[in-house]
Amino acid sequence: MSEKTKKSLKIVSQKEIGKDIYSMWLQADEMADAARPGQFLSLYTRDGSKLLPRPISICEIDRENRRIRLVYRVTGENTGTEAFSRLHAGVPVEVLGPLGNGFPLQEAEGKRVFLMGGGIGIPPMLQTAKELHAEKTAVLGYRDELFLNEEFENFANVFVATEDGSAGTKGNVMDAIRENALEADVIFACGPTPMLRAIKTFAEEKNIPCWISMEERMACGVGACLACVCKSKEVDGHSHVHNKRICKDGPVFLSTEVEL
Amino acid sequence: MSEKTKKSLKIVSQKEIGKDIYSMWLQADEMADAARPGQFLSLYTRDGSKLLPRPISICEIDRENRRIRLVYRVTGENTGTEAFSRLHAGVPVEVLGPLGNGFPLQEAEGKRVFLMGGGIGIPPMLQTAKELHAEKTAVLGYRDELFLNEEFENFANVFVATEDGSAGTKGNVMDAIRENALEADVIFACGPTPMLRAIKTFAEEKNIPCWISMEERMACGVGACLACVCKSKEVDGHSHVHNKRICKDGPVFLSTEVEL
Amino acid sequence: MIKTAVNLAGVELKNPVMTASGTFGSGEEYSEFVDLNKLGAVVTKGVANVPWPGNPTPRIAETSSGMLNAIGLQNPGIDVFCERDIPFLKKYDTRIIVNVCGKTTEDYCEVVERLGNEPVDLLEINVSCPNVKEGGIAFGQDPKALEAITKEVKKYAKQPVIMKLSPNVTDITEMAKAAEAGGADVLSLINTLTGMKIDINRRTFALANKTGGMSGPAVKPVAVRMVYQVAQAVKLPIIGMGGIATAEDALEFLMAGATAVSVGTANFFNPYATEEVVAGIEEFMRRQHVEDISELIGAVK
Amino acid sequence: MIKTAVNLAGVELKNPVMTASGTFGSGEEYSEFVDLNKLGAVVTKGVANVPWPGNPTPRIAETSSGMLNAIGLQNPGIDVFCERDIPFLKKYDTRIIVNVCGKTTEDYCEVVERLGNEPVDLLEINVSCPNVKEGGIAFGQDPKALEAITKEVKKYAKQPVIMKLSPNVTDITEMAKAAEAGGADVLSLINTLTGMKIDINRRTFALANKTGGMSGPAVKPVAVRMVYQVAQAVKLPIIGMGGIATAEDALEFLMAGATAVSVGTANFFNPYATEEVVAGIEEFMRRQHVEDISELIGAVK
Ligand SMILES: Cc1cc2nc3c(=O)[nH]c(=O)nc-3n(C[C@H](O)[C@H](O)[C@H](O)COP(=O)(O)OP(=O)(O)OC[C@H]3O[C@@H](n4cnc5c(N)ncnc54)[C@H](O)[C@@H]3O)c2cc1C
Ligand SMILES: Cc1cc2nc3c(=O)[nH]c(=O)nc-3n(C[C@H](O)[C@H](O)[C@H](O)COP(=O)(O)OP(=O)(O)OC[C@H]3O[C@@H](n4cnc5c(N)ncnc54)[C@H](O)[C@@H]3O)c2cc1C
Ligand SMILES: Cc1cc2nc3c(=O)[nH]c(=O)nc-3n(C[C@H](O)[C@H](O)[C@H](O)COP(=O)(O)O)c2cc1C
Ligand SMILES: Cc1cc2nc3c(=O)[nH]c(=O)nc-3n(C[C@H](O)[C@H](O)[C@H](O)COP(=O)(O)O)c2cc1C
Ligand code: FES
Ligand code: FES
Repeated sequence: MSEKTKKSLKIVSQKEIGKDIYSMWLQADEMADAARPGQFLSLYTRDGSKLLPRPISICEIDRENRRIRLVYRVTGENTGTEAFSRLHAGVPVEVLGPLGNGFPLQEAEGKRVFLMGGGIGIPPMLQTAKELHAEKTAVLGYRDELFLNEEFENFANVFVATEDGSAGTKGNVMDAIRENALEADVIFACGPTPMLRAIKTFAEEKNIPCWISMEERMACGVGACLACVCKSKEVDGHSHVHNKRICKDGPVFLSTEVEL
Repeated sequence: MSEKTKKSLKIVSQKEIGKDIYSMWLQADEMADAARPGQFLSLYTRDGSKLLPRPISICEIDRENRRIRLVYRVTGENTGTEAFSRLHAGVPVEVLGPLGNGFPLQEAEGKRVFLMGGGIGIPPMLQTAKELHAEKTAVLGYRDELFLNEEFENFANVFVATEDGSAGTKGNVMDAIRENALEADVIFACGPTPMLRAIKTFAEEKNIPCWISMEERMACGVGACLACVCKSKEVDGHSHVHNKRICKDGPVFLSTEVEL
Repeated sequence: MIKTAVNLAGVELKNPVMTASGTFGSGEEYSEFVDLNKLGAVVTKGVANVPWPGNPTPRIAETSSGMLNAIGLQNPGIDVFCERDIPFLKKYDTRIIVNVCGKTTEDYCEVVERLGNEPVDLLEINVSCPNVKEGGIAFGQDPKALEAITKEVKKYAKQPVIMKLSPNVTDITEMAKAAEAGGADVLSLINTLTGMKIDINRRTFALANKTGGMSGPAVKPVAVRMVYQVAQAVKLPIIGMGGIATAEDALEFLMAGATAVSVGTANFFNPYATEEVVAGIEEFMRRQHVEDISELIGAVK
Repeated sequence: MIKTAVNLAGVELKNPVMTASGTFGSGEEYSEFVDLNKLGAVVTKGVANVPWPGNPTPRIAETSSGMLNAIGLQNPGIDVFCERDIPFLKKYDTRIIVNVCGKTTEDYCEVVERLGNEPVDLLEINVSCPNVKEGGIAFGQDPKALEAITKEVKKYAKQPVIMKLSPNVTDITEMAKAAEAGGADVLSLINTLTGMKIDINRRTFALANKTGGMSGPAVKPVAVRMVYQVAQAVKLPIIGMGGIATAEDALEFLMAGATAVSVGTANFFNPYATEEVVAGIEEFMRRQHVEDISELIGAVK
């Protein structure tokens, strides 16, 4: 059998680290052993009326204590993420994982790398920063309030952009790159689609290999239901059309492979 | 507006007092002030897939601390009652109440009264025993394991029957009455339908006024949906057929009013 | 000032929120929880020409995010109804909509005619109840029968007529068009979806009636789809219902093309639901700077 | 010894539990969670004569105790399917049922004919998919069209044919009889109920396809009712599905008259669901001293 399992994991700790942004550590055991940066977990509510998974990226892995950290945003009232945010340490959560491919760290070893994150796309870049041996520049984009940025300082050179200009460059991650004349040989990025689209264009113009982590509604999380596809340039290996499954073939894709 | 409200009540304490039998105290405030013995509360789960109320009789009222005690049986796996049994002190529960009419204590004041309870029909007889000023004989029927019986000792003369003969009379409440040659002028009873049927027959033969508390599936709990009817001898006041609403016209009926 | 009033066949409702027939009695029980003056309309439980005893119990069963009911249209008959229930509702500043049931076309017409002299604002004809053997759904699943009964009822009706449609059909637009052709003034949908639950331990049906009507949040996607389809197919105003428990749910129906909405099963788990839906719609309108609710009706195409 | 084997048109399944088409791929993904050898059969995702790209995203939405999907039958086409998916499934000791989709009768027949030489045990013809414009549901909502396509498919089929029925009809028994008249060997039901969800904040449909098929526990009462009705109306064995997540759910369908059952949406929230249903049925039989599962099939009348 595989590394993927569905299990009840105990919450080790949880706290609000920004407005509606929660950080949760799970006692994940084998799931933590198997996990790689850029992969994600599917979390399930205990409310029988909310059946589908909430995919959340792995933000950090504590390999020693076999724990996984998730950082997520509560998207609204009466949502699954709101239900998670109300859980206390000691309570079990149903989790399926680890899922997806993760970032191809070997492609960036020793090189100059941008680790770009936008909003709630920032969390997966943290474990990536921790595990990647390279010359790392983290470029983090926020609307206003910062979170996690200080934790990146330990692993990378950090540049911040905020939409309201309250910290770092006023604007987005691309503005931060321009303003600071940053350069890289490889890009790893995660964030909202407009940001990924800008990064993809930038990377292709500069001819820099770039991997982006994508998002779509999911049902199975394991590649069986074909809910979570994105358009791919080449005919895909699975369905022989032009649809890659984000949950299984991704969530991380070479920017040139996919259409946004 | 009326005494009935739907509110989030905090659990003061909960413990298992028998196999699958739980005793829960709720901080009920005005609901406790308004409550009368023989009335019930509707409890709601927080699982959006289980929408309907679980009607539970009021077992005890602590008027000083404004608390209500419920004693209920967990009916199976993945049920609403199982969900309630997992809740701890301090957690809120959605409750609608107080509902129904309650026992007509004035009809029994000063008389010789049987307070008869069978199985999970025993709890409502406790507050009835506490509030009724009369010559009280509690006749309690169990399958095997006893619960609450000691608490009745403070308010009534207690006789017990068990199906397996492990305590008191072997058999049911009627056997206990016969074996101990018990007598009464009025009966108040709650329990499974076969027991109520036997009591009704007994009371009618002896010409003793008898009030029984009945059970049926409920949706609204307030008399609006007509889910919970029982057959009544006379044309009922509400629908002008022969159907009394257990939630509103009952749950306590004069035994001669209803068919079982 | 936010405008929430809507118009159903010439009858103005102060807001689009009403109760779903059969879940709210004639308003009395829930008047202990909500201020009926705040509702657009109260729709009563179905009433027939004579008292009906309804079905044996158990009449309801819980299902995932929903319930089954087979009440069987227990009702006190039109006489008691006119003496007791209408005067009760008249005390409130809300519209009165009477849901009418029957076994034959004549039954329906008798009740409708009788209501002509009563202070009732609209009539809702329930030709879609799956829980009675005769009448009810037989009319609601055949477009020709539906058109015929609509025509007949319209002959006797003094008030505008709402035809209530069953979701247990292949093509809801065909039924809507039949009702429109018959002269209906308003359509309401959906009534309940026919369902069944089996008690595997007792090896029997959970309901004495074997089948029952499914309602509650579980059915909402089917209801929204049908309201949308009907809104594209006919010109009549639509009262949307099926699983509405919150203002967000109600807004889905409005945007799908409903002019008004009914709250049914939700009353059973939240007796304050109707008032909360009214307040929630207003709040949404304020937040999204919508001045007139008509901007939302059919906003998603 | 407990006997759980059932027989579908001459094909014996070691137990009545199979997967619902489209929720289990061709078994590979979930073989990481369950032992396919333990299942009565694996039913594959619908396959067409050529690869289909499916619908734009979002393709799914969550609903109360259910979901909507509008995948649009994305599939690699019959060639890749025969080269890759059938050999994969052949490695396991389970029955292989291939779900077939198409736009025209010819499309269906082409795939069916092609599968004649493959080690496939049964064919399931999906004439009830609500998410594709042509074909699919058009055949599944008209008894004449259903009878005709059944006849046509039977001409080309070497394996027994399962016709999969749509619940989006007025009278499911009429459809069942049409399939029976056309020569179907087995019936499976229900496919998804057409539904819609609106995103009120973005004022748009939650699915790119506007409508989608509703599945999951929410639809179970409708599915059980239809299985029961069909079991009373035709002689063919029935594969029941719609909301099955536990052994208790599966037993409801068996008692209502299904010979076998499929687990669909439940895989998404419990990847171990299929195996757990198998184990749970056995446990129920032991507890209730049922020696042969046939005692349970249609036990509630
Ligand atoms: C691979 C991947 C990794 C992600 N990582 C993170 C992360 O680290 N932190 C974080 O806060 N968010 C992350 N997201 C987004 C997160 O999955 C959604 O915000 C979340 O599912 C919303 O659920 P809800 O209960 O708040 O909303 P609801 O509205 O209750 O959700 C209803 C349904 O829609 C789905 N859904 C809603 N929004 C999204 C979305 N944006 N993407 C996918 N499904 C959605 C839900 O999963 C659920 O099935 C990630 C998404 C993907 C696909
Ligand atoms: C007036 C009244 C007073 C009651 N008092 C008590 C009490 O003090 N203690 C106690 O343990 N039980 C009492 N019951 C029975 C109790 O309501 C049921 O055992 C309980 O609702 C079962 O819910 P569940 O979540 O365990 O079962 P589920 O199977 O999850 O219930 C599904 C649905 O069926 C309903 N239901 C199931 N069994 C019954 C039943 N026997 N009566 C009515 N509805 C039922 C549930 O309320 C729910 O809506 C009373 C019932 C009534 C009508
Ligand atoms: C207990 C109950 C009784 C009902 N009685 C009636 C009725 O008398 N007449 C009618 O037209 N609809 C009746 N209905 C259907 C509702 O009015 C409504 O169409 C349906 O329940 C869907 O809405 P909901 O999901 O909000 O409940 C009844 C529904 C329930 C649950
Ligand atoms: C994501 C998804 C994809 C589906 N694809 C197919 C399909 O390709 N062919 C088919 O006949 N049914 C398909 N179905 C319908 C299921 O096989 C099943 O009939 C339905 O979902 C009801 O069962 P459930 O509630 O257990 O999921 C699909 C269902 C879902 C949820
Ligand atoms: S979520 Fe099922 S294939 Fe990706
Ligand atoms: S539960 Fe609705 S009338 Fe009693």
